[in-house]
Amino acid sequence: MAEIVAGFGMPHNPGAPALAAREGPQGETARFYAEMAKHLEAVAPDVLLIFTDDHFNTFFLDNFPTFAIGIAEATAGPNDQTPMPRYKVAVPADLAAHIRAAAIAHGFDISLVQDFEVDHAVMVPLHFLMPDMRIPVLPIFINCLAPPLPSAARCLALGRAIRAAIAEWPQALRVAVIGSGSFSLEIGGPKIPLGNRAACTPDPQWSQHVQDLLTLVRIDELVAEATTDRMLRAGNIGGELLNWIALLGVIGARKPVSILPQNDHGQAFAAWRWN
Amino acid sequence: MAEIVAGFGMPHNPGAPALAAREGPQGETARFYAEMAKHLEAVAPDVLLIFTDDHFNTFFLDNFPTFAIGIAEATAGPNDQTPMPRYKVAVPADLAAHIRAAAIAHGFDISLVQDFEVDHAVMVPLHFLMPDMRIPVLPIFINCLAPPLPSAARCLALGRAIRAAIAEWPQALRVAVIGSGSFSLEIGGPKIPLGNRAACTPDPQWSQHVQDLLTLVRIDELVAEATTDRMLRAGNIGGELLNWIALLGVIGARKPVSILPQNDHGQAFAAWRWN
Amino acid sequence: MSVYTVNKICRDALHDLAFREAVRRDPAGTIAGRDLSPDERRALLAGDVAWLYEHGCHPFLMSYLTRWELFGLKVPTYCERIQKAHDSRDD
Amino acid sequence: MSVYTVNKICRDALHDLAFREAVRRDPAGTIAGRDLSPDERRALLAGDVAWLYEHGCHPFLMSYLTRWELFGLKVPTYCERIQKAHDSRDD
Ligand SMILES: [Fe+3]
Ligand SMILES: [Fe+3]
Repeated sequence: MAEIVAGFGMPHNPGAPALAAREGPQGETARFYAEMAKHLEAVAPDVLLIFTDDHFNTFFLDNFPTFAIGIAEATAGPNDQTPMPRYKVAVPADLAAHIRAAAIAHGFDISLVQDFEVDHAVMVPLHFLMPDMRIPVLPIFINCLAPPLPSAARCLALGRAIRAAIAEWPQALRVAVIGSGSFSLEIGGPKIPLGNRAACTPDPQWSQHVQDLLTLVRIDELVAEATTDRMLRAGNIGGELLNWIALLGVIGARKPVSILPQNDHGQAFAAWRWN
Repeated sequence: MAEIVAGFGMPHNPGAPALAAREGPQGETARFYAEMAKHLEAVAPDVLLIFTDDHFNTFFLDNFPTFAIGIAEATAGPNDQTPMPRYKVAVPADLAAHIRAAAIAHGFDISLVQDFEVDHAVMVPLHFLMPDMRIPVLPIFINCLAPPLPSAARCLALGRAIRAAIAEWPQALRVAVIGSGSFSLEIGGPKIPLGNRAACTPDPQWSQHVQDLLTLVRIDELVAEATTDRMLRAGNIGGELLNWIALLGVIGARKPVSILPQNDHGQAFAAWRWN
Repeated sequence: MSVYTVNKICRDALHDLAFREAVRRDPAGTIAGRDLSPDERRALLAGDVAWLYEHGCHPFLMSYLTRWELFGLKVPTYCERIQKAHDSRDD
Repeated sequence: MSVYTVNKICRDALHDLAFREAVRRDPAGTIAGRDLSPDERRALLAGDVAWLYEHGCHPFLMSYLTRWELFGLKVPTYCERIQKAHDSRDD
């Protein structure tokens, strides 16, 4: 029987690989991702499940899923010209198909994705967590970018349905879960200031508040507060909190063992482990 | 305030336009579609909403939605080389976007489809109902063909959510709803007999039974009986009943004013009107 | 990926006329570049629709092949072979 | 369709290098064949990102244009113009 062994939340800035290379191992980006990698190594998972949002690279608006699950033998990326190495990674197709079928039986309307690459939202975290790509990765796509977004409650429920599906999986399997994304980030929208950068962090307080609720394990409050309106006031990319909320649905209400804020960037790194 | 004024169920065999042309207006295909067209004309709708399944033409398995709504100014088709005229038809983009947003708010995970053509499942019915394509058409795609399918209860609930969304639409608008598809049809699967045709009707009794439940307005029974297993035992295309069930969710529990069986072909034509 | 690829080849036969013609003229050569397992390649080139069905190919898509008699699949042959497939709906 | 088309042009600028180069050399000519309304065509060619934003273009996609300074959009110009867009989040 498969079991959930850890949860991780982290950002996926496309500039992070180059920044970490410039700054070296003592830079904050490298250190924070390394802290996550250390926890990941300690729990020795057999599979990584990652909640991710596609930035119009894998999908486009001709057919943009609200929820989608990747069911293939492998995937590769990044497919969006992010300056970083290109990777190929195995996908646990059977487990992915099982999870999708179980979630559909519970009333989740999930697109089937049998041939796909992934963008920086998957590959930036993996680049830091396991550049050898030794662990198969199961991507679950959530629309965090093109409103109307799924509600936070719906994403939490999706996570819970996936937890139940994993518990039903007959083989012994250690599953770690990642939520990928930022809490406060505006790219190209009217909140950006004059200057030389088309992005900004409109609401560092919201970023800290999200982490406070995570630390205090006040998940229901977080889900209630994380309306689309609230998230998008923190920036047009603020919906990526939904990837973290789906993660919470899978791992349940637990206190993080580590939480590393970068509120100037509207983001954080967090790890959940138990026993 | 928009209102639902009629419902229609009908098959969409790609051979029907050519068959009707050969048989003339007294042939059964032409007569049955004409009966539906007569009811449609009588209710004078401003918009047609059609529940349809894509036969791997608009979408493919690289990104196959469970539910999708077409939001564009127009669509065209058929896009699958069905021997029939090619049509272009307007899509009520604003209403479609409203319905999708309302359904997402109610926990339906519907793909966004902003650039699309449609296959014979939309264009064969329209060819007979309104070859002048005078009424805008709003397509809602349901995965009826690639198991795991959404449950019948889920499709009924989708229809009900759409009914509520239509009721909230501020403008006066008469909406007619179509469910497109067969009840018993096997194409290319192991149930087909030896011979010169790669299709058959494995279960004409199921086709009649579905119509009996429709006539007796025993919708809950129909939904309970229409498991994926049961539908697919009636043929690998048997899941198209889901398009009819979603239609029932929109129009509510009503008795059809007309029901025309073609059980040898595992299908029927039906019309619902009131006041 | 690979049952996916067989499904894709069936679909491409409908939508891509040049591909369809190429398959008709040179089946093995035309699909040489497609990502198929050896078993899948053998089954497709042999028109072994029972094997393909049992391994997850969609019968709706496979039935396209009979329209242009690709991979040796005339309708009567197709019917004869598909009947021998294990049908999980009967389990 | 058409706001869709502006979004698509932004995306194509990222994914299709030949298209990107063509837009850089000849903006109007390169998008001449795209299905845009006159207003949309004017706004895109003028780099009027406030108008495009207000009409539904996705800012994430529009911001790509500054990477290669397409349609005259250097970053400072982009920032200056987008700030003037009506932001429905403030309503
Ligand atoms: Fe992102
Ligand atoms: Fe059909």
